[in-house]
Amino acid sequence: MNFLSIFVIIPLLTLFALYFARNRKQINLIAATGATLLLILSGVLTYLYLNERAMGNDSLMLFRADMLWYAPFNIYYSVGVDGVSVAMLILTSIIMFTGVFASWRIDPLPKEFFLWFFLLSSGVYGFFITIDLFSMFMFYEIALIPMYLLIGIWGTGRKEYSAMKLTLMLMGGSALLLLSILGIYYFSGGDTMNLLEIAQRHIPIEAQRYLFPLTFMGFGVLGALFPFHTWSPDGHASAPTAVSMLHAGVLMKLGGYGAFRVAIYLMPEAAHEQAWIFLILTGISVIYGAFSAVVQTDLKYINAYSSVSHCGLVLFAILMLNETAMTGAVMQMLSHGLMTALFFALIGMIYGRTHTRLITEMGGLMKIIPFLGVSYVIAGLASLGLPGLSGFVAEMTIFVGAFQESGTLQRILTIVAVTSIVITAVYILRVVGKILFGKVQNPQHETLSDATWWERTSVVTLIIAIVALGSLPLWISDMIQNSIMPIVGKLMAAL
Amino acid sequence: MMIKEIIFYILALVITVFSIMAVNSRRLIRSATYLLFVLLATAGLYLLLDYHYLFAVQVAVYAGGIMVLFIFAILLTQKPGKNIRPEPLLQRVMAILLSSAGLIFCGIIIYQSVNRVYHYVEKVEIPVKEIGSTLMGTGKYEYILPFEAISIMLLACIVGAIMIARKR
Amino acid sequence: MEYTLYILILPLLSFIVLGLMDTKWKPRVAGTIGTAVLTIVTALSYYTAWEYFSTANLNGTYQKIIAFNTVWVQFNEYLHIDMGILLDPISVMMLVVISTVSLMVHIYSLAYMKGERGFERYYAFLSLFSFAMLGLVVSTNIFQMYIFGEMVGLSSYLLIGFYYTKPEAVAASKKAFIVTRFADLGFLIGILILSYYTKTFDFGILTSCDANVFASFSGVTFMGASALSWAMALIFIGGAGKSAMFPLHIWLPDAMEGPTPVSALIHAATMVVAGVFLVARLFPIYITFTPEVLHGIAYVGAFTSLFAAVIAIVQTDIKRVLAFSTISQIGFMMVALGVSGYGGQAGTGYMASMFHLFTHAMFKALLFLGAGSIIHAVHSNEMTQMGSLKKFLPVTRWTFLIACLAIAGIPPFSGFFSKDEILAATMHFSPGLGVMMTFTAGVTAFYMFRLYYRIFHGKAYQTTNGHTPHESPVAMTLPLVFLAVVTIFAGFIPFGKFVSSDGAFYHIHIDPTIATISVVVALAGIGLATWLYRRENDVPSVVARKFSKIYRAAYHRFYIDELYLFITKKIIFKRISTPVAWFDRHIIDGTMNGLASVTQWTSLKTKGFQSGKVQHYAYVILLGTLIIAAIVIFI
Amino acid sequence: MGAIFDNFGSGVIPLEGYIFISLIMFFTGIYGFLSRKSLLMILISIEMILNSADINFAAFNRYLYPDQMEGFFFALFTIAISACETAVAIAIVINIYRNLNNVEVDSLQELQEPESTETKTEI
Repeated sequence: MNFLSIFVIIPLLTLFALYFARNRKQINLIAATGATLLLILSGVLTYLYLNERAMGNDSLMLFRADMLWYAPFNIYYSVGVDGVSVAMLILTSIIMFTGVFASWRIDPLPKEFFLWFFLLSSGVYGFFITIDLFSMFMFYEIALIPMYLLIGIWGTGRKEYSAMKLTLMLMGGSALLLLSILGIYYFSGGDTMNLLEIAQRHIPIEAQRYLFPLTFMGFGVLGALFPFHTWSPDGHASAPTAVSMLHAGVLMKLGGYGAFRVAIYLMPEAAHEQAWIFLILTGISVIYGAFSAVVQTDLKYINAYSSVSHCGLVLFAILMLNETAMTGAVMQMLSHGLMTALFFALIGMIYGRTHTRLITEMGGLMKIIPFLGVSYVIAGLASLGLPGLSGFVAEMTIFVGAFQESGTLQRILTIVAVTSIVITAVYILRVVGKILFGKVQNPQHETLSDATWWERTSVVTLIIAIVALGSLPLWISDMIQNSIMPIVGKLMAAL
Repeated sequence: MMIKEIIFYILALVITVFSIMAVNSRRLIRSATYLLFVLLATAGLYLLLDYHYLFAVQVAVYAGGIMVLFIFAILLTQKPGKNIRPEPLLQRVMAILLSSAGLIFCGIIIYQSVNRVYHYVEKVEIPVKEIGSTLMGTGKYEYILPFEAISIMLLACIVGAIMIARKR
Repeated sequence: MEYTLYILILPLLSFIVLGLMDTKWKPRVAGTIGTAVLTIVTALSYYTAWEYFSTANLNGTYQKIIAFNTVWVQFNEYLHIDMGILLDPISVMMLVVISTVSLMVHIYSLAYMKGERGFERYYAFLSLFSFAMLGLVVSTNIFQMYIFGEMVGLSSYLLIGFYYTKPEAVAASKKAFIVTRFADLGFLIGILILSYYTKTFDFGILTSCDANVFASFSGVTFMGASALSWAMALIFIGGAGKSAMFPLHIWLPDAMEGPTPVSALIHAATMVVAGVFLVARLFPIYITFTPEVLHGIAYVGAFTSLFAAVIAIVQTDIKRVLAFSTISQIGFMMVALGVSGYGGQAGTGYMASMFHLFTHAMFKALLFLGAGSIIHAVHSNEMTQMGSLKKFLPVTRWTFLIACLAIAGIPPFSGFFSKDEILAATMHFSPGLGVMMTFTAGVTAFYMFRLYYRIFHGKAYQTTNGHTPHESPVAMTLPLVFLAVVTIFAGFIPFGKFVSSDGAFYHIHIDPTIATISVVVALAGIGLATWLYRRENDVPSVVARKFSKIYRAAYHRFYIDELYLFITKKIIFKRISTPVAWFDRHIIDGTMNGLASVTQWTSLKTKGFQSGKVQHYAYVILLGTLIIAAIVIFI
Repeated sequence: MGAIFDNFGSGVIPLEGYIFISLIMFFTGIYGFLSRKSLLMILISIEMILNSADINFAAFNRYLYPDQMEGFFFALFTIAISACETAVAIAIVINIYRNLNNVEVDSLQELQEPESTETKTEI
């Protein structure tokens, strides 16, 4: 039991404490405390991590600890972090924190909402800190199931349908995963579930050939890989604000992280062999999501499709199998997580005021709710990759990295992916122009009030994170890059 | 010994004919009557096998008790002289197909397989005393436990029947 | 020269502070802060220029000075984006141009934007723009240039869309951003190709034209052209987008929806020359390795120049006339770069281009600010609602006239000198192109004086509801006068001493033949305009009717906008996006829903087995038993 | 079955005779069980099935293990149990009749899922 486990314990403690809360004030207080503690903890972790690295500790994973859990299958609860997981933990903490503030006035059943919310987050944290395949899978499931209730109960629109669809598709993905995890366990000798141990061994290439697509697709479903992305528009459109934030911001990253940590790391030969198939799919995702977003009229749909496009870029970069592109992928996960959370938070806030998400029914909001308007523009600019905001660094790292691969397919797909920056600009500016600028469409909107303090807290935190990542990217990209090197080394060795 | 054989065949014929009639009759009260014949013929078979006690039980319990229950139930639930509506043809045909298939199947197996040499031990009537002591005994091949179980079951059955059938 | 860092930091700080404070401060405070910061920046720029040109001279050649450099993000061991400050003659010159014009615009806006809603925001955006533009010109590497180019695009977007409640302004800002973004796509791909082969973004290494750096390009071809040509052509597309070269010029006339001082700053003097600057920055590569691309640039520039000039003749919105004039003049600069050689006298074009950039920035800013002053007085952009304004706006009129003479190329105004050099270089390169450019210069003179006469002369001004136009306040006329003075005297600057293609001294000398021809052509243009527009008469409308087809086509800007509209609305929206979205909802999602429906259908069908009928169950049990028994026994 | 013909007229009743009779009775009972709707008819069929089992028990005991009494007692207990079963069953039938006014097996639908309402939820 080392201090990484606190990441899982704090949400559970919060959950327990919430049980005794009696009114909304107490509930909010407890939830905010829990989220703040997590945020502080992730800061401490980052400091300790960088400190440890600075002291020259260059083992693959830091802060390792193992605890036997189920001996017959060699299942351990083993934890450890590298730069990538630290980055993901920071992201999760920020989004948890802002998510709590964004759902300050959640209705109905606030207590139950936060219970599920924190349960979900413990799953996410668990997934990022553990390095045991089975524990990973278990935490993955813990992160998925609460989503069903969160969307089904607190959602809007066709919420039951969306919740069911989302859960079923993601469950389908995790069925593939379970299969592949068992396959990996069996073919790697059948005596360990530990990622690091398995990485030392060699899974026969024949097994890799079918385990790799299973794993990649399993995680790809969560990472909105074309054509398994259709849960995303419906799910995000129906989910309540904080859930959309957490889902698009963090849960979709589980896909990318898993694909990178399990699929690529453990099965490098197959990755080399089959990358082209998935490259084509992700290339399609990138451009296809962007084009689909252009004609949507529902704010959340626009954002959901843009997530398809951006998350497609994450998987795309991972599959380029080189250090720069992979660093870019992780940066893109961070960046997309932050900006999409900001987007969903703002959409939720705007929806809470205007009671519509259709861009055709809004207009001129910038004059009425300037704070939200400006924040929306910032989010949009981050999304279309403006320098100084997070999206730019991530995308450029990906493009430069991808361009280092000299295969014809990679070249073509890179150029195709690069064009997405123009299409992104088209749909972002279309939305911004429609809803924020121009004349006020609905006279009832004239009297809307601007953001409250909790909304401001949430939005400002995200904006600060976006700007920080975008203007001072070096330290975090270094941290990530150093952790990716061993994986890329293994990939190169597999060639 | 021909007489025994003749009786057996007569009983067999009675059982065959009346069981078929029992399940086919349009009137329940007739079915019950045919069933009575079948049960009595069965009792006759026990007599042929020299199980006199079993014969007595069969006649008393089945032909006596159960049949009375049946007749009461029929009288309570059926309007006298009214035929039951015939069941759908398909259902009957399917039932005939399945039961004749089963009959043929089992018949073939028996025809082919039962060839073991057996003895017919005549006149070995089991004394009632022995039956009683075996039923009450606790040793090997003795049956106190099932006996008690049956007795409790009978009790439960009486209570249950009263509970179910009584008016609310 | 570390203090140059403050040239960048100060506007950025100003932007952040003003942006965060927004309406919490009084407008006057915000305006004062913005202007004060810019004054400091201008002073620093001038000091930098003075120090640079007086100290960096080594054996008659200007050295490149890296005043500051830091790694911003590291891609791999050799590719990294740096943030730094590179001082060389052109960047220093640009510092001066940008800070001067920007300061003028800051001062001018104090009066022009007075009382506007969002005054603070306006100054914040101006600061952001100044930061971005200054950062662009001092870039030490091509990626930094791209980054600041994007930010320039952003601030242009924000400033064009400043009146965000006006739908036209919103549409124009969107168009500007997307068109330049599209161009930047080319730029980015160009950068990717270039950096892949050269393994560097750094200008110092790239423009040294070391053959080793470009060695890995050898033999790499794509569709008949070498990879390097492709890269350089794509990079030029980025520049063309910013500099509104045909066919990416469409955003610029629409950008006039922004406040007029913004047009002066961004769409006349600074941002639009970013493309020229980019080509000039990479000039050594173009001239050494890909002269064919450079020649292409020349032809694109020449065509754009003539094309825009023709359109400018028939526009009635005064700002649009100026916008097309800007496009045309940038075309001149591009031509000059395109026809230039490297080093010494062959490098005339390069020097002329930079010179023209400099003078054009001044007189075009002057024209725009003058137009702003006119609009301020008349409250209209349409020249049909103007006329005989000379008595109302004396200062504006005289400064405007000076600028018109300058752009027409009449000595001794600055435009004459720079344009003359361009024509000389072009003539030297290809007489055909030279004649074309000379003709364009004549057209320029014509439409500028058409503009001038229709505003200040011609029909009497119709006063509407008792409103008489009056001269603008001092804060507006002061920049006009300042710029007019610069315009008058800038031509005498020995520009070749400061800027030349290889950094060495270069002596400007005026070719009398070409000078005479160009002046005669310009005078002819002016004369024609005087004949047509000095007094109100019906000759122009007769001419217009005679050439009605061409007139209408030119008035509609040769339907390029319609073509774009067709591509975006009909092709992208209708033919690509809508089907893609439909495909997603119905085919992809339909498949997923179909899977679910099949599952449900199957279960609905199999549910019938669980009929709840005891005889059914008995039947199935018996049948099953029989079958299993049969299998066990017979098989 | 050959034994029946072999021993015909010999005065010895072969085992198969009993088995065949019970077999016929059994499948007649099955037929009745499957084809009739009336609960009472079903009960009658069940009685026949049980009865046929009894015959087998007795016959096997007598023919194969005449020294023992397992079959005998089993038949005895079966009779008792069938008596119980009949009593309870008839009580239920009468109760059903009171509630539904008939004793047809198909009318017992209280616990059955309604067939007509296909609640097709969209997924």
